[in-house]
Amino acid sequence: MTSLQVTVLSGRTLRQGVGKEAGKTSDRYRTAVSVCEMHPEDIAALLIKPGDYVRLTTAYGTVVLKSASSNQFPRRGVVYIPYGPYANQLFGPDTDSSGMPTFKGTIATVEPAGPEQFKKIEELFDAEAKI
Amino acid sequence: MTPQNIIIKNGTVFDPVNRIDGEVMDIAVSNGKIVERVNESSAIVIDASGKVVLAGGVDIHSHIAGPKVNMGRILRPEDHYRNLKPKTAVKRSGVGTSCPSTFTTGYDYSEMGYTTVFEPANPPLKMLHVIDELNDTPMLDKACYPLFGNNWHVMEYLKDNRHDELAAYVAWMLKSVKGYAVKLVNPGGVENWKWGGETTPLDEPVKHFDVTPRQIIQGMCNAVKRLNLPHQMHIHANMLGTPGNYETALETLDSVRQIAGANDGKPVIHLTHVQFNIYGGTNWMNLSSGAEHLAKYINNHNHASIDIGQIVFSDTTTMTADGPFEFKLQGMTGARWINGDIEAETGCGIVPIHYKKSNYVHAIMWITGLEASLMIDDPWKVCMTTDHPNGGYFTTYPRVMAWLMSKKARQKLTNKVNKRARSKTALESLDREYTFSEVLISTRAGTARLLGLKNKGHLGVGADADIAIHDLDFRKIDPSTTPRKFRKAMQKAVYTIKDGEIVVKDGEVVKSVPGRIYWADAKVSDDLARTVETDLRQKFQDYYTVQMSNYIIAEKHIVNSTPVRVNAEV
Amino acid sequence: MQTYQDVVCTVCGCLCDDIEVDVDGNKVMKARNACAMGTSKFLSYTHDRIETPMVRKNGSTQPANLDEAVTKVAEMLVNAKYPAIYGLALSSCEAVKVAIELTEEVGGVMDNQSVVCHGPGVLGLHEIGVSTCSLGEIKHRADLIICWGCNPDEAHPRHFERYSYTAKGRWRNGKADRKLVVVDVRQTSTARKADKFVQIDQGKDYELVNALRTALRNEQIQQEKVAGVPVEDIEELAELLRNAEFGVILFGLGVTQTVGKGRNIDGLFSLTRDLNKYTKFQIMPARGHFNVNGVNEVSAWQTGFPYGIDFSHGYPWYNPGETTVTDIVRRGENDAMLVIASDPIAHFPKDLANRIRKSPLAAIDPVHSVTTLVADVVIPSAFAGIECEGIAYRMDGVALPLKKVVEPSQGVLSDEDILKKILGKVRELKGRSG
Amino acid sequence: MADITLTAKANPPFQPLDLREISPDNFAGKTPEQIASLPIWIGNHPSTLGAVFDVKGETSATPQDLTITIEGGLPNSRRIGAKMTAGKIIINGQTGIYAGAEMKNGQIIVNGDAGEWAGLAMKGGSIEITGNAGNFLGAAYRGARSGMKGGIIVVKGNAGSEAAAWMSGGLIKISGDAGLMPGIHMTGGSILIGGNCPGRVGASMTGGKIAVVGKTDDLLAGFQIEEIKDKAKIENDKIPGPFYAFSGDNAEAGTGKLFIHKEKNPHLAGYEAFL
Repeated sequence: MTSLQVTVLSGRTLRQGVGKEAGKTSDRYRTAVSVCEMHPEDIAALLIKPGDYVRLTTAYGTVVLKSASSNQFPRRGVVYIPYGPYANQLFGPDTDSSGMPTFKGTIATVEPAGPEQFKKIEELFDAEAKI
Repeated sequence: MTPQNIIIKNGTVFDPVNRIDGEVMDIAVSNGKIVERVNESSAIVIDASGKVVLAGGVDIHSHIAGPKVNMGRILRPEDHYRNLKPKTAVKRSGVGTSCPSTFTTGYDYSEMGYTTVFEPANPPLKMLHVIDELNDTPMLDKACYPLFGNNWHVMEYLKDNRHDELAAYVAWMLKSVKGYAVKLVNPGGVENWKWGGETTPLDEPVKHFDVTPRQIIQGMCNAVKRLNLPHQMHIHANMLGTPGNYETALETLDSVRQIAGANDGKPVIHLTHVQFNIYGGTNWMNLSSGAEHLAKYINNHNHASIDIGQIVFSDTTTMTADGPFEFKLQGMTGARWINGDIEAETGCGIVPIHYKKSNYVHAIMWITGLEASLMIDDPWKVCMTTDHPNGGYFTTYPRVMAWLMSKKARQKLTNKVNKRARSKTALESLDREYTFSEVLISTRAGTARLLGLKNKGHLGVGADADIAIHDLDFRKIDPSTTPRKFRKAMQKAVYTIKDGEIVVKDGEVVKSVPGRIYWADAKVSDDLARTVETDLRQKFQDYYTVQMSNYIIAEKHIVNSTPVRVNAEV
Repeated sequence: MQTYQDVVCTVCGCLCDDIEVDVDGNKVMKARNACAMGTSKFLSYTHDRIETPMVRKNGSTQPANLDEAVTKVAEMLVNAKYPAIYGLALSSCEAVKVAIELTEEVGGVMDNQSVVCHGPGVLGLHEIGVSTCSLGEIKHRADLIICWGCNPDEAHPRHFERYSYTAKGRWRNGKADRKLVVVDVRQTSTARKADKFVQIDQGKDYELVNALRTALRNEQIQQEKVAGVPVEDIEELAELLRNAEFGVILFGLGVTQTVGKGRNIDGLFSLTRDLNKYTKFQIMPARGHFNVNGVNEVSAWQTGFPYGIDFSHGYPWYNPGETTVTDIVRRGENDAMLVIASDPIAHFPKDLANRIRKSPLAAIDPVHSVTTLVADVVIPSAFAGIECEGIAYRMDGVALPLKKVVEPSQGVLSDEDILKKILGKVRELKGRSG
Repeated sequence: MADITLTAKANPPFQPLDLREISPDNFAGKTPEQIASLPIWIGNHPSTLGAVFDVKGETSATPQDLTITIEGGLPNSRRIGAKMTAGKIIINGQTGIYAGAEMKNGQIIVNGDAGEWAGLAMKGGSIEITGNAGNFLGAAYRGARSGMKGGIIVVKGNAGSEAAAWMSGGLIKISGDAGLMPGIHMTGGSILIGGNCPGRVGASMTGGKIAVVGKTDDLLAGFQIEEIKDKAKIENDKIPGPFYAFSGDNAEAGTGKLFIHKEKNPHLAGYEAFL
């Protein structure tokens, strides 16, 4: 299967900001934070169309997101996910003893995925399962 | 709670205001005030025999709260690590040393017998922050001095010769941000620094504003006088921390001499932490003390008072609204540096410093402060401060008091300081030793008088029952010959009584009280007030990034808000 | 219909205080002057609210009364040997004060969202200090604005208009008199507005800062490119900085969350300090949560330390990396957590979120969040700045009074009042009076 | 000579264990019972050493003759051997944060991994870590501009990020790899990195020496090449090269020295044009 190695950044977006204020259980919030912005050529290289689902996998976890084409990346190989529970499936707990986890700059592989693999927020966290 | 009645029996009372100088007598307290007598059967009786009974300490100038102090706290975790203070049944936890946390500040002052501390430099735009920190500084009565020396409205009113409006604006400001007195810091120089410029001598116009520092000083001094504010203009002079700056200091004082006029000898200017402002010499290599020049001036004039800003050899933190000075200081020392400029108003700088005995400049600074204290004859004009934390922590006051009272204590340290500095000092030839009453004048009676606090700084009937009792028996302890014992006795009060309540016992806080916050409410004519408000509405839109209504601090944000109302002559 | 003037918006660190809010029948109808995020908050604050306190019983959370929930939280904190109290960046300073007192009382660790946003700026400040100013200084004087790893166009939509690039100041008439430079990995919408966009390799901020500082000293750089930027461009940028009359760097999470963390800011603060030898330069974090600065400020004045404060020995102790909640959770050292106005389960890396759930977890929040979804105790609270008053600190440290424009639902208290109840219960459980 | 052995009990607490009392200075002249009753903190809970350890052996009157052996790893420990001035501590197992912090003299051997801030603001003595060391090895307290001043730290495994921050004297030898930014802000002293380093070596250094025998990323722009040397001299050791010798960090007007192994770092060959 086609896959790429990319660097994952997470960050704030206006849609995430607006969605957050509209409510964390809102569809608006979920769609705002479950997107993976990519360079158009990276999307093409995966043989998918913008809006198709992709799976990202890092040393720390994996998550399925909706791809989106972005013209914000002058170079290929960097993808962007808004802050939130989806992005955080991919990041490690280490802080370099600074308190701050590395929310920007984790290496991931990205590959096409089917829409059925996409999870809703509540499916990422099993509310009933008290560990 | 029901107020306590207290009788302090057989204490040795020192009360310079009421000319009591070591008389054994009783002091009675009721309803938070000192009274003639109370019914002994229903009163708490404190046996003060062999101890001194004093008015609580009144600090005229100590940086204890506000945005700059808090930046200092955030800058210096390593400083806090030296003095971590656990919570007790009464006290909240905190940290001490040069930038103590608010609760600790209150406790440490109170345990040292101080009951009133005024925070001397606050950006009006951030006064809500200052007030909220003071709300969290227990045990003490407090007040703030908002900064005016680089304020755009001030400079514009002055340029347009609108002196009435200026006075009314000052009144509006104090009332709006709950300030008590007017503070000027490096007038004009900080505005210049906002373009990267330098501190200026008195007659160089401020960039873009076409007024000079001298005009600002004179204009503000006049405004303060016409408003009848309880404290005179409080000024940190231009050229601070510069060799040869004593000339600017004297010029500053002299520039307002005429304003005093027939003002019943009441001072119109308070030159603060003079130690930093009265250097001789032309560069750092030949720096010298200019204390004798200042002393001569102060001894010959009655319109000015000063506080010292004594340095104490230690690792401390300098912090001031004088941004350009701190920039220079970091350039010289390479230490960490914080700068914080405030729109349309003022600036701020912070640099940690370690005053070392072996350092020529630091030794000269130490000598300069003590020389000034000893060469000025009238203790009512001299307030003992360390400009906490600029010269040293307020907890070192007893050490400074000991230097003032003991030639032996001074000599012991003089023997250890930089030899070249020692060779240039007159300090060793000064035999004066403060009497205990003189120390009390410069730490409470005089400071209270200069601050216009009629009910503080003394133990007369009607005074606030803010009282310190120290374990100091002059039959056993001679401060001149046994300064260490004196210092120890002054470090921790046996009792501190705040507003008639015992808050410290045996040097430990036993009860936490909030204290009050004073601010000046000067009544100006309605017409003038309206004119100024109209002006300000426009100026707020143009100059500030906050709305005028959000700039004004509602009294509900203040714990024990205590306005001091005065009638202005405008 | 009532209109409230000069209302402070409680979304981002800009704390715009010129919002006009129309209220009709205890409902916000309109919020004029607000940006998209602000409008969304003022108009949607009723959405997604937590209706009632919830307590986990037999595996699932069930509605409970407030006293029961408060008691549960108090018990959880009192029984813990190393509890953490986290959040408050979306609350008032009054609530922060009670939270500090509560943490001190239970000997826990108090941390706030700066640990995952601008905490590294504090670490840089410890090392170097910082030259900064209030926002109005930028508005009046700045002729050069550098956005380094921040995207005000999306994260602080009114920053440019009110305080910086397009604002009309005393000596700068909007953007005609200013240059905007954006340093970023992505060509963000802010970058598209810039006069100059410096695109750097991800994770190489420190390298670029170091090169700029070297160029500023006129030292030779013996490399062709640094951080993906040609050295000639770096030297040109250094000249641009040096020749500004008044420059300001606004930095964001693009630098604080990238490898190097606090050291990136150490570098940026050093650069700003160095630039002041040549001209006037300032730097300021573009803070996200509306009162994250307030939590730091109140914490600093009450304890000496701005975040990550450990009261376990009775006195405040601080060392990010040791006492920060992320690291404590990573090492598995905490045994209870109370979250106030925050959503760490959504905003911490997955592994930390899972570890938080291993010990008792309580959440106080006006609205449902991922954290309230998995918490053992949930207490609904009122929105600071809409349903209750309080003080908040703008990104430049200006304190502003938050307004109450509508009444909260029956029985819903402010964070401050809920925390006071918990503190009271804790003291009761510890057999002491307040 | 005397030996005291502390054996960690089964199922130790997982909350932070403040063990700053464990040092020969505090143990000297005390019986095992007295040692067992020395105060510790388990999180916010005051306790005693005896609650966590079985204490056996005998002590000497003075710390210099005393060896304390700790059996069992306590990754959540804090400050073992802090401020010690004499004697020896052997830790057989993992140790937590601040091992040997502010140590003045004596010896600590960790047969295992050490957590962050080992040898924090150390003034003298020696620490040997046979496993890996965490971040901030031999570094400074937050805000303090003085890290390790003297003594020696030897790490057989890898070290974390920001080793030797604000170091002004002494020696750190890391046999394995170092994390980012070794020697940041250092003003003196020496660091030898036997393995690789991901980068930012000597950031903002103004003095001192760092040698990297393995690979590293591009150097910071503030370093300029001075020469190619056959050997790098680190304290008394001559490390065989050849090394590119750099000086910097010029961003900080520094005069520190970097020695980067020439053959392991061919990507630095471009610097030769500046010789």
